[in-house]
Amino acid sequence: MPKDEYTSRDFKVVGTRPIRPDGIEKVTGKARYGADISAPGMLWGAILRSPHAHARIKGIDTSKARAMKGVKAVITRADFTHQPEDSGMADILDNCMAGDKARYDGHAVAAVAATSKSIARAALAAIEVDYEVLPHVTDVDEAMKTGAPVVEPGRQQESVPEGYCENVTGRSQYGHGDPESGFEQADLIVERSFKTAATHQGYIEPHACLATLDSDGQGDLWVCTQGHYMVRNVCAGVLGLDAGQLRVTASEIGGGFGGKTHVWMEPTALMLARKSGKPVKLVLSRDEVFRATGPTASSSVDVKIGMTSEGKITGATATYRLQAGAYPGGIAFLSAMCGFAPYDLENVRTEGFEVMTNRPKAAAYRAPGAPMGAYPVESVIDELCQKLDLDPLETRLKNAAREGTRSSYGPTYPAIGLEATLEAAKSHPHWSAPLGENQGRGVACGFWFNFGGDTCVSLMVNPDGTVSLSEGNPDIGGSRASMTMMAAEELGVPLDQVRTIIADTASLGQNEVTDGSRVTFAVGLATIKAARHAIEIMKERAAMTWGIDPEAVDWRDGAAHPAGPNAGKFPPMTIKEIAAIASNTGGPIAGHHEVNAEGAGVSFATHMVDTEVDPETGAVKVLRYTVFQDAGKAVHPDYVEGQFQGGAAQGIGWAINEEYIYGDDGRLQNAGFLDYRIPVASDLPMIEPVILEIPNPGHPYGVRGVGETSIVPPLAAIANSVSRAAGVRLTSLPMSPPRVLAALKAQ
Amino acid sequence: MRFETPTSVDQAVALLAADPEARVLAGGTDLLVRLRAGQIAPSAIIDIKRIREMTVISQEDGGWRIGAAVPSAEMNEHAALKADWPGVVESADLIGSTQIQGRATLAGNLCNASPAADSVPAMMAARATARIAGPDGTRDVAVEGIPTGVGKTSLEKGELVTSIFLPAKPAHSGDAYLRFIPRTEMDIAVVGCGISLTLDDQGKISDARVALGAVAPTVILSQSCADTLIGTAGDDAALDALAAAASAEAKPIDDKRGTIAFRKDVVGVLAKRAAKIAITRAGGKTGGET
Amino acid sequence: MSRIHVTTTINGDETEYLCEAGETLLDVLRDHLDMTGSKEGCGTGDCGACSVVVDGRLVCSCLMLAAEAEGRAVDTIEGMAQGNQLHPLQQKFLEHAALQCGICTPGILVAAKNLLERNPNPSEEEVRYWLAGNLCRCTGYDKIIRAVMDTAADLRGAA
Amino acid sequence: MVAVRLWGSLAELADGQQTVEIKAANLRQLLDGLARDYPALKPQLERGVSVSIDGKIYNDTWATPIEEDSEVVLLNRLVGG
Repeated sequence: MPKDEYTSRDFKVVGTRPIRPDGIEKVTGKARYGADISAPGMLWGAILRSPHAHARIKGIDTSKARAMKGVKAVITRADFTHQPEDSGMADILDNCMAGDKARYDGHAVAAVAATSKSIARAALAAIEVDYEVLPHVTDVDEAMKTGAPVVEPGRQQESVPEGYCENVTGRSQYGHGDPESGFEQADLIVERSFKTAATHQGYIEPHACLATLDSDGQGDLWVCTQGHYMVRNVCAGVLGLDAGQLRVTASEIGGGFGGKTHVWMEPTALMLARKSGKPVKLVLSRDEVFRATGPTASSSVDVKIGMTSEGKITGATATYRLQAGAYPGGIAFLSAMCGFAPYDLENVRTEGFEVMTNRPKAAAYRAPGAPMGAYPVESVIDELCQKLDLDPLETRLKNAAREGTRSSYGPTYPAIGLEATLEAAKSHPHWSAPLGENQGRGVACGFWFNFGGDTCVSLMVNPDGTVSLSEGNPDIGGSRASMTMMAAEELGVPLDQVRTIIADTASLGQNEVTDGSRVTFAVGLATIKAARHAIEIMKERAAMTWGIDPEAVDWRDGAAHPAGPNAGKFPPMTIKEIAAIASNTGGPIAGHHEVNAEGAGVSFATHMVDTEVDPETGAVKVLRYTVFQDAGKAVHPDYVEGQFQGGAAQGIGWAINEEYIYGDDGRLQNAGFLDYRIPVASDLPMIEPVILEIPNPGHPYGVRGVGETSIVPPLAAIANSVSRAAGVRLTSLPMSPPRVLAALKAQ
Repeated sequence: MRFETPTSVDQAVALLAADPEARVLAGGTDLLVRLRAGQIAPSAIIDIKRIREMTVISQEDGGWRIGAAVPSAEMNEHAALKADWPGVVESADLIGSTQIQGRATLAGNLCNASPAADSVPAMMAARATARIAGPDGTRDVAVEGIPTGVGKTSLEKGELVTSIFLPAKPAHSGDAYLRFIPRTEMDIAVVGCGISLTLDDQGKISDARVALGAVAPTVILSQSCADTLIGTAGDDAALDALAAAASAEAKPIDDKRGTIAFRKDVVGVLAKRAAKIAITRAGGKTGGET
Repeated sequence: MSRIHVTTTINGDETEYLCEAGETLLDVLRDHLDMTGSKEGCGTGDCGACSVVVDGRLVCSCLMLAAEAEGRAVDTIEGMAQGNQLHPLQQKFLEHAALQCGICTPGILVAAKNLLERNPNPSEEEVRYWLAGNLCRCTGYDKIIRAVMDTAADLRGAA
Repeated sequence: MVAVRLWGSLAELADGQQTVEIKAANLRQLLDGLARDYPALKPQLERGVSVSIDGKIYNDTWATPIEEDSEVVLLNRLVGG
């Protein structure tokens, strides 16, 4: 295939908008999600959680719970006798079930399995835990101070210079040139500090699983997750099982956004199943989801940017401090990499600090680190534009990264789509629409890497010529549709001749989790390659039938054709005809492809938003929103648009109302959808998606991941819009009404 | 826990009187949340929705009697009630989502005794009364007499609210309720304000009731706020005075939903805006408004 | 623990079950009757994923005790399609790609159907406020609102 | 020899050099060479890195070829959501 087939190819299926293949079961309530299946003899699991932010566990008395009728198993950390060697696995185990101390409000300390939900709940209430409450710290800046309560000593990496509090576990720096000399060339320098609150992914489906685990080490797990292979590997590692003995099946998944790329409670369910000898269903409550599954990090950031009066950025620095929660790790390095990534800068330096706090372990959330990377940078650029009386889109174009630009995180860019998004924004009617009183328009850019990773796909040609496609990544937002389309495109068969399923861990090789916007790119790539593999086999079978050389067979429109007049005169053999004689020509026909798909293309977006600020109450209303993003090639444009709209909506929530609120006691005060305020339908306008297609050379169809970039620009776009509407620069998220009103009054 | 379904008020009173740990279930939108969270563990749930008289809206003495089991959605669909007391009906219509409105009741909102209850300031402004049935018979109490603190009421053992009465709407009067929430729906009021007022023949305000929600442990019925309006035509100066009085009267706290400063500011803003709506509904004109 | 015997009508079928006093209608639908189309996203009436219609009124089944359903008529997502014939809303949701993960979809469909039965010609604002109690985290609501509006227009045209 | 650019805090562990020269024709040789010549980098290499080769990011594939004039940049191991 020519390398530029995505530009020359006349797509028949890709780029159309068919109804998704899993649609009917999802609109009729038949689709089975994490909590939707049961097993004969099943027990109900429940988890007891720490009410303290930081406490030594001196003892746990489970005798009363164990004595209760209907209680079949009670477990604590003592039941997890396998001690993982790998520190990452050990941390996951400790997070699933606290060891010597509870590290955050909501940390699991014990669990039960009982014959009914109500008995399980009553049993939890009968467990007595003897806590010694320890000093705690939940704020990232407080946690960095010397003398702050240390969450866990001895976890500092070699990258952290001496003198930092032990809560600071990691540090990274990126950039090039000399920002100080860059600042000297600037006509104006703006330096500001910003804060963003921790936000939760807010998927509507709480974590749920159904586990069995027998004394012979064989187990089955049905679970809602973004990666059932990851769940298998982690559960095996944590419990000391053989991965091959544990089969994990991914249920339908009710949203994840990164929050279901981690293991939070599945080992607990397996341990309850092992101890009780029964299947155990474990479903978290919404309260537990908020308290004990990871939100993203809160951040505290300092940014300094110098600009000439013509709008050229001469120097730029940023320091990111992100809270990682109760275990080492963190994503400040990603903020440090992504913040200035849209720009072509001579002098730039960023630094990221990973900081432990007494909060749940921070988890991935859609382009992790990138939104809080972009927000302070894009805010300061906007302020510079305001003060220098410059057009914010032209100024971004003037500094925009393009092919050949050395990025702020190091590598030189290949062909990228940032300028295209800015140009599209400039010429869109939204940009020139009039604004009313107390209204403002904000723009911001965003960047995300996109990933590939381990991927397996199997494509079976059935005896009747229909096709079964097995992939190993849960369908979180329409990916079955995309895979079915790519397989149909490649094979040249109608869409309804292909059915795609998500295989369990015993049916297909290792697959990386559904993350990093990798699925349409990497699984799509493997699907195309698996189809091509099957086509090669079918060409061989046709060649054998015709008695010619396989090289002399072409594949088009779902059939084998003689390649030319020299190949001989044979009527085409359709996939159906080839399949019908498969037993006679060598046996079943199946293509497959296994790959670590590296080299995914980076992605850029520009967002534009109008808001209105009520000057008397500080309330912010989003009036109009437009997303401009490069999709490489939109396989199913409806679902690409959906990713743009969904990311923007989550960004709007993050910008205006969502936040983890901790009390002085270190406890989470708003562990529910009532006071953790994600946008409701009446909060939002229509969100206009503008798809740009700058092909990714790393994919046969030019596909780029699209799932994550859309959450990167909204924080800043809205902050810029609100700041312009209010006439005062907002530097702290969320821009909730009390904050906006206070800023207005302080003017 | 038992589940009881009395079909008469007397049965309900008897059940309640016999079991101090029993709880009344009307719409259940607060009760079930607390039950599930383990905050309460009643010995019995007494569902009042099978008591016919508690499920109807009826006219009485020119006013409206609303059964304690009537969901707010039903009030919103009642054109005549809405025409008389739009502020009260709107306040009930603001409680939670469509789904919540299908269940939540005025009486439940009142007896839950939250200072942020949306319908309570509107009912207070409207001079609503609650009819209480108990072992000693029935009594009518002004709505402001029911909540005594956060989650606490003046109801005695064996008593329950059977209905809310909204009196006959005076001529040239209007009511309004506004609340502030961070989103457009689904939130608990950060601040609320209910106002009911009556105009005289000259278009001056002859009577006014102003109630402030979520700015004290119980809803404040503010005479000082009412005084800023009475005798005026609701001009800008009067409305500014009302806003200042409301802010002064508010004794809020800092919590996850708002700050003291924010609540004190915004209660004034809402009072002003609610007063304008009430004046317009009463047939008057407000300063600067057309 | 003594259980309560309840006789009710679900999607037109007379149904009997035994429940604990503290069990919600959602608990019974999901755990006892195997009707898992109604989802529990919060258990506190804040997400709408468990929306059902009881005697014509839209409610959260997580905020109603199962025992309260005695003698009532309950409609759930499982009763929305007539056999193989999807309800027009279900069809439009598919055509508009108004779902991504699909967990909120049953509740939103139940709520939207109840809206259109009351108001065949809702404005965009009315649809948005009616559905404010149904959280969706994937779509930003755009395609959902369009699907509901489009269904309403079609049904008006057909009427 | 291939010139490998290190991020700031890694450079501190490589005697302050922003760029180090490693003899390598593929990714595996590059990672092995870095660990051999700059042992202080080992903990980070073991935790995982991503490597940008001529603008494309690779995580694992040992056989990924590297040319003498390739642009090679070491990055923190990327994670997604």
